[in-house]
Amino acid sequence: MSDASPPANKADKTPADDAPEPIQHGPLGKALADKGLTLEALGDDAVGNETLGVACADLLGVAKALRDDGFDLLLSVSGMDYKEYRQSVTHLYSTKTYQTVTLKTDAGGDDTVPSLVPIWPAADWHERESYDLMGIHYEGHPDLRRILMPIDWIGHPLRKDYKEEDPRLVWNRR
Amino acid sequence: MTTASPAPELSLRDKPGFSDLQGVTVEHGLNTQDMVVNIGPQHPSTHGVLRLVTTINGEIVKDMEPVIGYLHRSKEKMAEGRSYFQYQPTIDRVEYLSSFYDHYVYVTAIEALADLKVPKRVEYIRMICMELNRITSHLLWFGTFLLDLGATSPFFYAFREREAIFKLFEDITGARMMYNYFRFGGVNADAPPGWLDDVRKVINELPFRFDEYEAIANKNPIVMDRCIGVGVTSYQDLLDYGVTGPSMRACGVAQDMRKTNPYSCYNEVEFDVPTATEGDVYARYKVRMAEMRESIRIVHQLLDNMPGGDSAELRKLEKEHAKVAEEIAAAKKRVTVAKKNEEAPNAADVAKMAEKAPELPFDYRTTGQKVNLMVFKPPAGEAFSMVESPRGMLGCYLVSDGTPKAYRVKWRGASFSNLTILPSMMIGNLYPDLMAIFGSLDIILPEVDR
Amino acid sequence: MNPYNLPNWFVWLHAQLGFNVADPGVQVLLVLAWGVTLFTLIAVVAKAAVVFMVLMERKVLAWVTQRKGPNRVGPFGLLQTLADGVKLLFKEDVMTPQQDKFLFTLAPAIFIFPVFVLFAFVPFTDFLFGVALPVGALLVFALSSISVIGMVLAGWASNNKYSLLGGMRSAAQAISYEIPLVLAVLAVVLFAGSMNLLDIVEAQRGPLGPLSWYWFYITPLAFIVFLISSIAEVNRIPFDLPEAESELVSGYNTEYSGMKFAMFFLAEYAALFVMCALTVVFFFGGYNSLLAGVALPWGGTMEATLISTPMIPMDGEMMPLGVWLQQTLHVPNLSWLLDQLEKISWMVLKIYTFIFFAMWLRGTLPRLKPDQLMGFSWKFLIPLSLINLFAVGVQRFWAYPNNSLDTLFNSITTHIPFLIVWAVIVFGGVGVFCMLMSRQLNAKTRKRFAAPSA
Amino acid sequence: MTNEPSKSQHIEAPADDNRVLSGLLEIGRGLKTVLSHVGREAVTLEYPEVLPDLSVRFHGRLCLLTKSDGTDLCIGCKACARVCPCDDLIQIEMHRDGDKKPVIDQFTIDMGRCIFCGNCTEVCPVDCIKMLPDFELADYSREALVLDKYDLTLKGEDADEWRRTHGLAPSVT
Repeated sequence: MSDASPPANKADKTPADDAPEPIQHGPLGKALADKGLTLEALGDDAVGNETLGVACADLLGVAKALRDDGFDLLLSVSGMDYKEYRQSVTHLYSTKTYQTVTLKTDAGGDDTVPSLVPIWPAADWHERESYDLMGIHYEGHPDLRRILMPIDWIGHPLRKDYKEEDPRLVWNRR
Repeated sequence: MTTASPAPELSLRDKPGFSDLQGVTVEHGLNTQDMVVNIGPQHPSTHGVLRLVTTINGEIVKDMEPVIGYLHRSKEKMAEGRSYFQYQPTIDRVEYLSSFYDHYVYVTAIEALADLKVPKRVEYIRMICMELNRITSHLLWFGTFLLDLGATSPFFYAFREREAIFKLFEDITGARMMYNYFRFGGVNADAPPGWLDDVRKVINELPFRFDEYEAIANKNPIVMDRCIGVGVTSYQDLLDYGVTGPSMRACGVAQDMRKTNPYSCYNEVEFDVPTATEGDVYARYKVRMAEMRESIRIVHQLLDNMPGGDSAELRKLEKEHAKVAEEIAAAKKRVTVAKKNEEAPNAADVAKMAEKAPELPFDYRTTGQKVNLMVFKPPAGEAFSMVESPRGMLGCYLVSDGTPKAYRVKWRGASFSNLTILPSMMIGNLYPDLMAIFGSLDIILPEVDR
Repeated sequence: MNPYNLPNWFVWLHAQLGFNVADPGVQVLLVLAWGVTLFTLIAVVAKAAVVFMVLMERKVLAWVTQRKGPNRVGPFGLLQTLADGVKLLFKEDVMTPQQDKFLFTLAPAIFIFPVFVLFAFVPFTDFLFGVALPVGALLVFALSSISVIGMVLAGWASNNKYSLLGGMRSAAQAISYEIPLVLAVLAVVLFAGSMNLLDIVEAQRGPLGPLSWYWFYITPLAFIVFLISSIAEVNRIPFDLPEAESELVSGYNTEYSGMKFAMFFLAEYAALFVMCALTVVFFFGGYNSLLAGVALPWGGTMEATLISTPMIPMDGEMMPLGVWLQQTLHVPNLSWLLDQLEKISWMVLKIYTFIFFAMWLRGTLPRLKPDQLMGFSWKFLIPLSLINLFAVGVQRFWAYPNNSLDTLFNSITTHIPFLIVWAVIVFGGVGVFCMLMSRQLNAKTRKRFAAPSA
Repeated sequence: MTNEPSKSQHIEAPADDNRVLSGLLEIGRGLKTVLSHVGREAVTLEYPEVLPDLSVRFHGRLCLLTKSDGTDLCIGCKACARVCPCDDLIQIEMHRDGDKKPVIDQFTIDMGRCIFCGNCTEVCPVDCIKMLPDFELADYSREALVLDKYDLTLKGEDADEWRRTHGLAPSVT
């Protein structure tokens, strides 16, 4: 939908005859890798947005490079729960080249991911939401507290293992 | 509201640069006291359940913090327990003023995941619905914006036109606001016969109505005084807060997904992206008013070029095709089991006939690939699809693990980001400017809280 | 001064009943009795007027928005306001413990009392009025500014921040708009030569018909300033900041319910009625008919009403219709009665025209901001009314140097120098003023536009 | 796809003309426009007396169509219950008789929780559960909003009429 490159080649998804090849960097990933940044190529998503895996330690560097490349609009920060680990997914948009790029950062054992607020102030509320619903801690966020749930809520509702076990909750169960 | 004002912690004159406020000079000799006003959660002009904890000094806003979440209905959690089709009706409620857009991002994400082809007629119907929905959304905005400024009549006028368009929606989807109409690879049902003419009738009328609105509001000195130079934002501010949509276009940047990343069939229609450079409330007003006219222009082109034309003609065509297909089937049957006293048709002729048999073009259909909604399973993968909703970029991040239920659905609501800029626009302005500025951002709380 | 009027009639009635009206003690009692009677009368008249105005407002707002308005209670919804009133009467009177109970209860009374007193000053006809004081015009505005104390009290005593803001706004607004209001009326007083409202009405009868009413004859500016200020004075859109519902929920009366709210509601509409009545009295010829003062072809001029103007040829001379009817039907005082009725009709018609205008404005215009509201008064209306006052002074001095009111409408030749002065001062002075104003406004706008943009 | 600079229609800032006089004129224009609405026909719908003109596809009260002879059309497949976004909204009790034919014992829908999305009508394989252009569902208790099979069923001729108006084959046997 929103890419200069043609839609994702589905060959990446369906297994080829032999063992799946390692996914190659797209044009953006290649450009970033050439700058000496450590990235993992994750191919394109179904719509055709390039997806890059970035480790926690490299996130700020990659983010800065992307912002300097023209990705000036932060669309969203989504928390993902893959049961074993949490992941922070950032969608960026370039108002110069009209491309969208996805950054995926696996949180460490303590569910901590560096905050992107110093680079895109727009990340503020999105990271608060991700913290609130998924329990990912954003290191360096100026004001990390709950945003959608009440401030005294227990647990992070979007986690897969979340149970409504707050004893204060009384609602009409049929 | 009944608690006493707290003691001032920070006097007005301690705050640096406070006297440089736009158009407002503060008498430093006065010993004034700050007052915290809780605007909302229930307030006539917060357009939903939003609470703005505002510190004011006299009428000047010193600080503001939006408190959201009063309308949180866990739409993202709901996706985990429901199949794709089962979840679909609930997303009408994410942004109920233009819910065709919600459906469109959701449906296109799934179509991208499952690699479904969509006929052109479907895209055209979807585009008509979406553009009409943009008009209804902007109309509601126009009415409530002027109501916030204090004018009552335009609200009713806007609702009158909105009602006419809702009637069209009711005709095609069966509902006035909660449509649940788009499907994976198609739409729920074809437009009813004569619907295209009805649409044409309504949108032919609209420009005259818009002229009336503009006669009332456009150059009204009170509207101009309250809007011009109020809530000015720079393009960099908007980027910093992730604000998109008409607010961004009011800063002179023609950022419109319909132009920059043409989805659906937007590269087949001709339209302009209205922009203004001032970046104030008035610029946003003008941009939205111009966008409604552009939407009408788009709908006119779509109506003229609709593949298959009106559904009455299409039904006739379908019937003819069905008749031919029946004849061929009968002939084929006769080839194999010829009756007594009857000459069996030549098998080669029948084959040629079958070859030449007209088939309804793919573009004319209202569903692409048939999808069994009960057991629909897109392959594992993820998609982030976006659309230019009336409020800005609306995104849906959909992760599928190959089961009938979505692993994760994340909504990127335009209002959620647009709301973040409000405090920085408000600080230093007057309290009544809040209504103009907040109104001009066109925020809808269900989309913020989801 | 017409001795045949309601207060005098009241005294006469008591003299007929055997009271010694010359006795000072009896006079005091009479004044008190008249006060009670008058207040009762006014309460009835004001409530009847308000009941009709509320319905009219809802109907007018419905018509301009293509709706039908109230049409459920009674024929055409005529009883809707009564039903609302009964509802308010039976509603719970909510008061929170945090409120200052005494002031909270006092505020509606302070708000409504001066408005009702103002009714006494309105000369509906030269018979039907409560009091006609030589300082009427002054007292009217002195009284009307008391109401605002009620609003401020209500805002303060409610212990609600919206109410407080509304109360403070109303105080600022009242102070700002009293000045142009009084300055505009000062021009009228200068021309009429009296502050008595009856005299002002009588003085507006001139050979130009409606054009010799003061809205045109002094300068239209005075009228415009008065109209705008009076709308601001009664807190109607576009100046309804004290109760701006999109900002302050309901402003100073947010916390009020039941009968206390009804009193605010009643007083607001009554104030609108009185303000429109004063507009008519000062600028629209009061109870004078449309043609009052116009020269008749057969000699003489039109009287205040059509019915008492000699227009029917009878035995070689012209006779008023009323007198003719009285003679034909042999009903005593019929002529006088019809004359009064026509005067009331003219008055009410004119008042409701202005009330309709206020409602029409409400349907059209948005609301100003407080700083714009203040700015509009101090930077625009007050200078404008000062210019106007100066112009009126010069007019008065040049056109009528001997300071004789009798020459005012003597002949058309006296109007020629007057009209020249009128045109030069009004168009010249005001034109220059407007140019200066717009330059200033535009400069401000330009500065605002210089704010950062892409 | 395209990176070409987007075409934009630029809106000029309002001109700096004489604000005082033009302002008065514009207020007059607004007043005129508002007053011009007075003669027009009111758009108010006087609801209880006049019912709104509803579309054929209107999403209203749910109903169960029957065959033309009045017997049950529902085959108890529970597809409707499975696609319903509201939990346990549609409840079906059924058994099979001697010929393995389905017999619907009870069919309840809680209209108090229905969101009128129309999902159930779309997946029904026999076009049995459908929607009526009826929105007057208010009642005095929540229990009264739970419609059972008797309340829902649209009998023979009515069902045929429904099918006729919606372009389906009128008689189903």
